[in-house]
Amino acid sequence: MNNPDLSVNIGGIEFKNPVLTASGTFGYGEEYSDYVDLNRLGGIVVKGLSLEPYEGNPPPRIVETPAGMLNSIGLQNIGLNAFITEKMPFLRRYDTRVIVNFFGMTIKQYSEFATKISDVDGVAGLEMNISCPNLDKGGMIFGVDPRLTYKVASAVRKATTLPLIVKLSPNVTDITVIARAAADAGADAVSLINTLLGMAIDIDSRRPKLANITGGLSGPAIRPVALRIVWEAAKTVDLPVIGIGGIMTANDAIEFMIAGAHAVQVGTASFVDPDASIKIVDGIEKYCRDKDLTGVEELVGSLRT
Amino acid sequence: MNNPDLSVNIGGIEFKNPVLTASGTFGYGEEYSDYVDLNRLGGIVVKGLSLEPYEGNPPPRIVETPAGMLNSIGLQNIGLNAFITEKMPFLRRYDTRVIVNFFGMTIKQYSEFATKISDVDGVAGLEMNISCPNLDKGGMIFGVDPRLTYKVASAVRKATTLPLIVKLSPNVTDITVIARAAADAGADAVSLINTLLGMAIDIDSRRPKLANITGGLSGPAIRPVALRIVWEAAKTVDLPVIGIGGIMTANDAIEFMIAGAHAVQVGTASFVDPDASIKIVDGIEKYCRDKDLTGVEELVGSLRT
Amino acid sequence: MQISGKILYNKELSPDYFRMRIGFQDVVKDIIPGQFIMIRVGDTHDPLLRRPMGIHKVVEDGKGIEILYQVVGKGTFLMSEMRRGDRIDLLGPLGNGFKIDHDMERAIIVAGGIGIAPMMALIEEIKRQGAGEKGQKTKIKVFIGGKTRRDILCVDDLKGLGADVYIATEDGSLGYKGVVTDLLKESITEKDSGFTMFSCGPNAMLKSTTDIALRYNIPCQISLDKRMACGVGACLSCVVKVESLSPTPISYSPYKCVCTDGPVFNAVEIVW
Amino acid sequence: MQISGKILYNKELSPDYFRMRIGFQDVVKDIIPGQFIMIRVGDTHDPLLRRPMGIHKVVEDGKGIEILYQVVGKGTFLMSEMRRGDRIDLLGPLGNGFKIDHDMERAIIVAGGIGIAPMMALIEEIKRQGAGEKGQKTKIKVFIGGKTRRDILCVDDLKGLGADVYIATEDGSLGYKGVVTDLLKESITEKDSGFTMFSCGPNAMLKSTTDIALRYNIPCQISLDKRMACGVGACLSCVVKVESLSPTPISYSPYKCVCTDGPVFNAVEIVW
Ligand SMILES: Cc1cc2nc3c(=O)[nH]c(=O)nc-3n(C[C@H](O)[C@H](O)[C@H](O)COP(=O)(O)OP(=O)(O)OC[C@H]3O[C@@H](n4cnc5c(N)ncnc54)[C@H](O)[C@@H]3O)c2cc1C
Ligand SMILES: Cc1cc2nc3c(=O)[nH]c(=O)nc-3n(C[C@H](O)[C@H](O)[C@H](O)COP(=O)(O)OP(=O)(O)OC[C@H]3O[C@@H](n4cnc5c(N)ncnc54)[C@H](O)[C@@H]3O)c2cc1C
Ligand SMILES: Cc1cc2nc3c(=O)[nH]c(=O)nc-3n(C[C@H](O)[C@H](O)[C@H](O)COP(=O)(O)O)c2cc1C
Ligand SMILES: Cc1cc2nc3c(=O)[nH]c(=O)nc-3n(C[C@H](O)[C@H](O)[C@H](O)COP(=O)(O)O)c2cc1C
Ligand code: FES
Ligand code: FES
Repeated sequence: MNNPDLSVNIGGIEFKNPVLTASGTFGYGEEYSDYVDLNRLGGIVVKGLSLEPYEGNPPPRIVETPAGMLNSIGLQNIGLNAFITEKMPFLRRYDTRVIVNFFGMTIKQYSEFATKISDVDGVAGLEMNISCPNLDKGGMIFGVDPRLTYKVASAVRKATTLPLIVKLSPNVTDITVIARAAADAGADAVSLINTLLGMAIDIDSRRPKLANITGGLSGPAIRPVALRIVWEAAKTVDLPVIGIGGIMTANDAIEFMIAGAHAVQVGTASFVDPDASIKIVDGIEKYCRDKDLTGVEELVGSLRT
Repeated sequence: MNNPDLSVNIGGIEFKNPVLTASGTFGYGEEYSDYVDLNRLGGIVVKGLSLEPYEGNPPPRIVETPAGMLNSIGLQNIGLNAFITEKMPFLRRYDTRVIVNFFGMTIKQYSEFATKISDVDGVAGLEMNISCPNLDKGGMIFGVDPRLTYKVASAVRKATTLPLIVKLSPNVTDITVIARAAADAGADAVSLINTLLGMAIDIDSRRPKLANITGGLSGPAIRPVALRIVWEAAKTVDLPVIGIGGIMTANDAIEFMIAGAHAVQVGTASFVDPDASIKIVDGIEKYCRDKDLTGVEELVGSLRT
Repeated sequence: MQISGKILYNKELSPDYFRMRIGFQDVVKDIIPGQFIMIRVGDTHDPLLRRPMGIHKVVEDGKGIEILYQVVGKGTFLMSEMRRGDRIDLLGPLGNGFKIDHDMERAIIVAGGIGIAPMMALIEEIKRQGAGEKGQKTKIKVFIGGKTRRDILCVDDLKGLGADVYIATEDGSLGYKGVVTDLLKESITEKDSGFTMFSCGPNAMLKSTTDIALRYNIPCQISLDKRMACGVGACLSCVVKVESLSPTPISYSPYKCVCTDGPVFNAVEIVW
Repeated sequence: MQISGKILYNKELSPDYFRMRIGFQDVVKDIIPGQFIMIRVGDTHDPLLRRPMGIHKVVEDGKGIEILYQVVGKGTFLMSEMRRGDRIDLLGPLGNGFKIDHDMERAIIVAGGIGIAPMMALIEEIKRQGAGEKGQKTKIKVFIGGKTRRDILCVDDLKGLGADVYIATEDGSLGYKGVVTDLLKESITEKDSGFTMFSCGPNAMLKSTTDIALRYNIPCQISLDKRMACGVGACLSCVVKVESLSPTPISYSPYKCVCTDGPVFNAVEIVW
């Protein structure tokens, strides 16, 4: 019986396996450390950070939907400094890759964050979230406009030598132009998808169920859409792609890899089953073994159309 | 006890209630006539038609997904002539509004269809589906480009005096620009959403589960996204909006009306329960009565934000 | 018809195979063997769609039916959890069943695995309609195949109906070792050409069966299995490519719907 | 901790109210009243998320627990269908429970509807820890309210623990007619200021209770109910706005997580 090689290299980061936890769904790692052996994860993408602490949206912040959930957390986070002093020491104790997810409201905030995080010991790479409103542009979302995507990604690229993953929004007509803009700006990888924009209404009060009116849809409901977008992006750009969206089981993860993802992130599934990511690692290994693959890289983009 | 007025007027079409069956999910009405009293429906939107019969995509054409389904029927239909001679006589026997959903591969095909259907007795209105590839533009989808949307809708507008509903695709960055283009072209209403583009892979064979590779996602999974898009469109254009997407129950339908829809279409729900649309009519009536509304129009756009 | 039936029993016959008996309030008339029902497996949206199931047996002239099913995924798992007394929501009877010649004298039935399900109803109907009083003159040979002996169902019932039963298992754990169509090929000869053939099972088996039928020029009806959403001809999910035997009615399409034009087809019609 | 428990019983107490007893393989130590668990209600993705449920009772020093729940939607309906012997997957014990003063002499408990659920565990713990040997000196008054008599649960159990029980129903079908906080307002006087108050129930009730506690300067702990996704502080769904009592640790946010900072809070902390 062969021992399949689960490791993947993405933009110079060597992951022991292709399963990462998705930003915002796994806190800063610590929250789940009683439930999950963090050492077994390919990587942890921490809750989205900003230069300063950020208070997020008022509650209610979540609604369950059929096979999914809407969230409007609004990027609440403790800020860069608290992260470095309170959270990184804990994370450094583990043998897993720490990816810092971050955002800004201006291009300057993005690049400043990237500069400041670059010296921090134990950070394997950055994932920039461009699904947030751009204050300079009257609240338009960075990630839906290829020029803005290019601009902000270029600025971050100049600010850091850390491997740079750009996390893309699915709420666009054509993911390939956005993915290309990220590639042109010098990103090392793209990760996708972030949540789909959605909404729910309480018909008794006739009010939105989320205080913020709209929120991001995640969970198995969005998987077919995520898979299609990942496939489109992977066909288009020459960068490694990280697949995200509704991945609950190893089978789901394998679908994304066959569609072209080099790695996956597990989000909402951790709420349902804290151990989901570990089960996915085990399931991928079993699949490779059953199919007699020497390693997961053989799977990547192997879709037969 | 008051008797709420369920009727709605959309672009001059008087519907006895705001519940229509969605195109492609209710055949030509006949298929469900043993299960549903068609007279109780606000309207029937027939399977998308083209000038000539159209064979659609090879099977497999559907996959079930969490709380949803993907389809790649590919617009198989019997063509305009067969519809007029074989299906319309049946539909004319019922006291419900018949809306003809149609598509073309060129602008000329669209306007020709509209011209030809205009004399047909018993057709209350047209719903043009612009989510299909445009042969003149190398397969680009009409409905994702505001200029193309405007162009094709204008051409149809000139070709017919029948009430014209433009059915919009959700696979766009900004629905409001597309909805405005339809309004500018002289549409009487917009209906939305059509399906979200998705995909699924069989991990054993590493082949797509649909012969066509990608397909359209429908069902409750997409409801939060549909509701958000309907809300955005209804806020933006001065036309009546018909809400579609994952509506399974009266509560769901009421959410869409509160968000700004004048009417709704029930799609995938009919597969699960042929009677779903009738239960929705009854449920809306009960809600209006319980809430002491004089009619459903009071609900439309009554969201309190 | 949409029917709210009541589960009279739901029992495991062999690992993962269940037989469920459903009782109706009112008698359902004129059920034809080969027809199917669409079952709602629960109130949840996951799984979302109804599941198609062949009618295995008509109980007391339509006061109920039996289905025979294999647990293969979420939907059939939920079915297996249903209990006596539970209500079950179904659409049916749907589709076109098998066509039985009034004085058919000989029938060959070829079934793979759970494909035996609709064949019981067929055989009972042949017994009722076939040649001779009570169809006793109709000779019935049943070829039944599966992976292992555990996939071979209903043998006693078949024998009880007077059928000759030929069994094949891929692992040889029961009967002939190999696929059932190889057994069929070995057993059939030119003189069998007076037979009518009926078949239900996996696609590959149906194709081989069709090839054999064509070779010996035996009329053959096969029951197809396609993913379905509506079951009533409205969604066009379940299509199969057909040869245009009859020109006009389907001239606009090379496809037929398994749910309404089938599930039983004349084997020669299908484009594999 | 993620625990696979076994359902020992699951019975309906009054329409839509159930009590479930869950047994554990290993003893779960140090469960604090007011803590909760996150229950997985099924394998389907609809409903998707776990359901938070207060710990109603600790059984045999941690060999199991009981929960008391009301069927209000899909998830609790699925719970009500679970049967003795079924496995149930839960996370817990989670959150911060009630703080009990070692020699607390008098306690007022205010519960609305299903809000009584965690209060049983609290009272039992008070009995264990309160003033006097076996807490018998701790005087416990329980104010319990509901829409109708059918929403008033556990009265006999409460009396069995020696508590004075005051009942209010909105329709007057049992006890005082009106909301429980009005009954509380009428019953409470300045001299009650030696009490500690504990409350769980709908938001409006908690707010009124807090107002009363503030007026009479009675220390008050309330257990909040917010929609949750993770239950472990990772997702930030369950936040509640708080006054900054202590400056530094939460200086970056006006919010606290109900799942990890609560569900029990000092009432004065909450911004309503
Ligand atoms: C006309 C007809 C008659 C049938 N009769 C029987 C019968 O008598 N006994 C029996 O055990 N099975 C029968 N089947 C197959 C049965 O419908 C599937 O096994 C069942 O739908 C699987 O559901 P699942 O949720 O357990 O599996 P999943 O794999 O989870 O199903 C996922 C989706 O695929 C569809 N699907 C999966 N497998 C099949 C299949 N083989 N055929 C059609 N759709 C499928 C399901 O309906 C569902 O939409 C019949 C199928 C058809 C079309
Ligand atoms: C810490 C805590 C302890 C609780 N203890 C108990 C208890 O002991 N007994 C009991 O009956 N109930 C308790 N609840 C409330 C219980 O969690 C909800 O009634 C339950 O989640 C409803 O699920 P449903 O699927 O039946 O309803 P649905 O309305 O279908 O649920 C939809 C979604 O909303 C959430 N939700 C709905 N109502 C509530 C609510 N009141 N609080 C939190 N989330 C909600 C669900 O978790 C789910 O995500 C507690 C809640 C919390 C936060
Ligand atoms: C509660 C919650 C919070 C999230 N916060 C962030 C975030 O801070 N930054 C980010 O880039 N993505 C965030 N996401 C998006 C997820 O990382 C992921 O892209 C998305 O949920 C889709 O994956 P899933 O379906 O597996 O959850 C969040 C998602 C959820 C559900
Ligand atoms: C099987 C199937 C076929 C469809 N065919 C058409 C079509 O021919 N024309 C069209 O405009 N929309 C078509 N649709 C889209 C539906 O009309 C509807 O917009 C979509 O399914 C979302 O609604 P639902 O979630 O209620 O199903 C089809 C949908 C399904 C599921
Ligand atoms: S299943 Fe819908 S047409 Fe056959
Ligand atoms: S429920 Fe996730 S942080 Fe509280």
